[in-house]
Amino acid sequence: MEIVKILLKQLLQTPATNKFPAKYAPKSTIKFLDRIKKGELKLTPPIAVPPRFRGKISYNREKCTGCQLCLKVCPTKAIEFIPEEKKVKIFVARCCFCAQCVDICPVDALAMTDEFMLSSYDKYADELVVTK
Amino acid sequence: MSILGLTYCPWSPIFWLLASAIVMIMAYFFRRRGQKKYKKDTAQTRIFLCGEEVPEAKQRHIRAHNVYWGFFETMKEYYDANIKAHTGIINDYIIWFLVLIAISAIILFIVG
Amino acid sequence: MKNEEMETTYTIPVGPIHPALKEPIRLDLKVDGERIVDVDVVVGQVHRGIEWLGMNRNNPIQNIYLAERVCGICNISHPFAYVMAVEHAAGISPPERAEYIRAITAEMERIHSHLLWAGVAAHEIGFESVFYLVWRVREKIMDLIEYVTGNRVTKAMFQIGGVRRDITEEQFPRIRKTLDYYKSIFDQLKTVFLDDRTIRMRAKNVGVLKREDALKLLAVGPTARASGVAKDVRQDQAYSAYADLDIKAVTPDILTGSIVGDVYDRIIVRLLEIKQSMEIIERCLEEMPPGAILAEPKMAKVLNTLKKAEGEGVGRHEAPRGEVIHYVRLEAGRETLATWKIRAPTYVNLMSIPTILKGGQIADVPIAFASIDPCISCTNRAMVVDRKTNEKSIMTYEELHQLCVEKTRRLSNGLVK
Amino acid sequence: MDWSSNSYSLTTVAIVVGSIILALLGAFFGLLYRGIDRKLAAHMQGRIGPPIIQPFRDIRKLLAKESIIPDGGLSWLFQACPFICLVVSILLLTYIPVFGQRALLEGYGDLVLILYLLIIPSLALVVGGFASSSPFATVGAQREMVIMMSYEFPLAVAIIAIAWRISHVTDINPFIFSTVAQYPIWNQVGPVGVIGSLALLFTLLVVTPGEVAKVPFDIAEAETEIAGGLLVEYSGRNLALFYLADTIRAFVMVSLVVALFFPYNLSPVIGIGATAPAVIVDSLFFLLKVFLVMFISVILIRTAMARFKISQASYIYIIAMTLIGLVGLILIHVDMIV
Amino acid sequence: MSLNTIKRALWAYHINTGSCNGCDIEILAVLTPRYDVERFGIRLVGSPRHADVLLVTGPVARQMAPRLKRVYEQTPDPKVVIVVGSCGLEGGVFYESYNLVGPVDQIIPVDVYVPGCPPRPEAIIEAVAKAWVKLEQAEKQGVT
Repeated sequence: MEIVKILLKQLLQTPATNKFPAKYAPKSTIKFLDRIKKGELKLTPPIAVPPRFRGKISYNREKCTGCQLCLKVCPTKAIEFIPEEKKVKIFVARCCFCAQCVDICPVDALAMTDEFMLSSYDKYADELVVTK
Repeated sequence: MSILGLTYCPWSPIFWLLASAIVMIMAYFFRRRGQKKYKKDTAQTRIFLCGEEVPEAKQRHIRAHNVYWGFFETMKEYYDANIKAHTGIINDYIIWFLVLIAISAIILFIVG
Repeated sequence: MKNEEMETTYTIPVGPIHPALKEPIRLDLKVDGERIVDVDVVVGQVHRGIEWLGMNRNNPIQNIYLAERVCGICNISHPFAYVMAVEHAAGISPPERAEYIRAITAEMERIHSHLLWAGVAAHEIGFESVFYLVWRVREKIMDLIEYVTGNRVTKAMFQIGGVRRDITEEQFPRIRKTLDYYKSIFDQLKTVFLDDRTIRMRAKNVGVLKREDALKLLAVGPTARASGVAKDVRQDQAYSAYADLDIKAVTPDILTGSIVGDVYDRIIVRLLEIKQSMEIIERCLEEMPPGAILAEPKMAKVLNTLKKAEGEGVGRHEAPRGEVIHYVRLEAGRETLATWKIRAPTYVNLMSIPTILKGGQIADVPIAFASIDPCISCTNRAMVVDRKTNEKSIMTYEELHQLCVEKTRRLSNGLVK
Repeated sequence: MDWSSNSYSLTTVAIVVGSIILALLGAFFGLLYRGIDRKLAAHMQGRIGPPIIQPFRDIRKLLAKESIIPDGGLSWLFQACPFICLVVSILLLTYIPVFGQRALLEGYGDLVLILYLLIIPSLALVVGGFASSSPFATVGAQREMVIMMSYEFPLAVAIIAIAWRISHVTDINPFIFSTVAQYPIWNQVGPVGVIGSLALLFTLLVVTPGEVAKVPFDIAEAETEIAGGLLVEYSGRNLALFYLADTIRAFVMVSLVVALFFPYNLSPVIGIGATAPAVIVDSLFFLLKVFLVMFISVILIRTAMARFKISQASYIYIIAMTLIGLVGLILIHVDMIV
Repeated sequence: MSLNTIKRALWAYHINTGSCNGCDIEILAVLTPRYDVERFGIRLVGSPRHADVLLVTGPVARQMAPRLKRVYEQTPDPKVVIVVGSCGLEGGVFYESYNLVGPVDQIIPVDVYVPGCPPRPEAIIEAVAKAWVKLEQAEKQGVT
């Protein structure tokens, strides 16, 4: 039986698990996060993202000319136009991370960052609404 | 007295009961530590049926016929052979009877 | 006593929310003991109105991403067929390099999808170790997909008139390295799946779909090929880069010499297809021509052309699950599509489910059902809702047929105009 | 540890104290071994796996959850079943020698009683399943019932074969563990008998995963088929009782294998005479034996196999395992003649 | 009753309410060796009666809404609901479709949202950590 061989071999090897964020659940997550903030502990980083990764969108407000092309191609209507300022506002909660708006933007005001850990208690939280 | 006798006995109900009582009390205390509340008479108590509406009790009743299915399935060949052997013709039974008697006679003869 | 009460069978629903199914669908099983007497497939729980959205709300570019999310696992296949249909309708021809990149991503998806399937199948028969093993192996291709396309699952590679991202020379070594890894591990996977006694016990002679049935029920993809129907869009009507590659449909008799059409054969077909896909990727890498990746890099321009375009187009692609067809009609002056019709592989494969399950045991349901690699989210696009009363109704065959005839007439009239 | 003193009250006190200690130890080691089981299985699958104390956390969590009693079921029966299951599982421990000592109720119950008692937890599961009135639970319950009927015979064959062989060596009742321990099966038989005993051991090792409902015999709880099977409606403390009973049952079953086939103690071999160190050494040795048996019959089997179908599992027990058991019995007999 | 006891033994039940499958496979991926959430005591269970966490994916198609609600009610308290994927948050690409009644938080209360289409497995792990924090805070405030 091939599988038994594999199992016994794996028993002796180190597991393939990436220990993100820590090996086991911490006793108190709040304290754990505090200690990380203070620099006493180090997080095991997640698997590194590749160079062309499409994470949370970033928006350069200065560059934006308000041409509204991104609104036209966004498949999720995640981008809202603010007519008074001729700028846009992006709701990450709705974004489908296709980066079509990045492709079409004539002035490169939009870009995709590496940030992908976005979970929150509120889907309209400040960090999930990109305005600048 | 013989039950309580400390010589060997296959099963001593007294001590069995004693041990059960102790274990039961312990299990009871363990159980009592648990949360006993739940929302009675709400949607919560309806049985889980893949999220579907629960049909009436009568409709989801499973007849006893189905209970030993796995057993029947395994022993199917055995049962089939048995059913085949039971033809209902009296001559067949008599032949079975005679053959068996003959076999036992031979065995008895050899052993004896 | 009434006859009804004497019935020995009972019904158990499997789904829509059931751990055996990762997606909502309901199978009403009529069971005697554990022997399945009858199966009724109830679909419609995942209906999201994708075609309606495509025809009423989205422009063709937005539709690419909608098509991608018809199904998260075949999210290359649907855009592939969709962009081919649109290109066909609007008369755009993508550059040759783009065709090769399309083929490479499609084959990468096939590897990932088949590995995913193998793991899920092992999970369904309670073989956790194999599930973990296969999914551990699968992470490599996921990494590669992320490396090439920028996301693990939804790839967003396709664009009308080409692809959005190039596969450059410096990416080749990494792709080759991953392929070499799979080559080195392939024999082990094969032994684990095909020689394991318990897997054989659970897969052999389970969920049999005979060749005649497969033909009759119009099965597609690995389900059909495992039954000995050697059909594969890449072979029969080669498209895109596949036309240069001369692909042969994989049937289980290559390995075993005989065709049963059971779950085991479907495992064989999928395993062999993983190998085939690796070879295709390698050949694509070798023969990839230089040049642009988009027929028209300015998206705003593309949108304008499509707005003006008139015509209809069909795109067919061999998805990991079978043939997917997209039909598209464009009308001049209309920003959205005039007609969009998707035929996903599971839609036809579901027809064979009753045949596959009947006569089996309850225990066979998860593995036999999974063996057609169902993708329910691909399937659900039609439900009748009476808007006024909000009542759902199931239509009879005659009514549906009548409606179809009317719709075809309406469509063809539209075309004539 | 001499129970044959002539004071009943002393015996009673010993039993009271003994059962309390055994219950606590049984629960502790049952959960500990489940933790080890999960950890090792995870490592074999290339993962880190949960910490070894995870089962304790699971139990604590389950106690904090609501215990829902579903509509349509018999409420008292539904709640009584997990309770009975746990009680009998612990009770079994009092009849089986654990930690290298004699059984607590040694002399007040024999192997046949254990055969009977072993049925009760499974029966409680079956009845609990039927009482939940869910079709999934009913399917699970009938599966459990068939499995139970199937493994009972090979189990009985294995146990009786050993007792029967020992009865030829001595006049003392062979169904008592102390006799089994006094005349370990391996010491009594020649080469043919060793093969026979191995067959019996194999039978018991295969019966163990069935008894403790582990893959490939976890058909009654099959998650992907019938959504947790007979446990589908259980939650909160009722589930916690079943969970605990399950871990103890695994410990009991493995202890039974150890008691029947490996009743050796380490202390006489290395010559420790004093009571306290001997108890410690023997206990540790016992735990090691339990670990080894559990590794083979539970952990390895459960990670290296797919779940069987009910007809296949039933076939393996009724036909294959019974045959192997009977072959073992015959070989032991042949060994005596030779 | 302590919410803290629940924290490190979360049993999850997965509900698909019409998602495209992308999030579902990432949820499964979270269980596999590379990410292995069982080290946090999380495992996938077969019945909502055993569950502490409901992992909900998908934009809630019309037919699934009552079923989602039913399963939510059948899950014993205390429980946590994590919505995985953009379409469960806001409808994603399916927004404004005639057959959707979602997003999820209009049907059942939601504790943690995970944006992403689909989110990477690490993002789902992070969401679990957020759920721990929420449980701990609730414990501190004495909420049951």
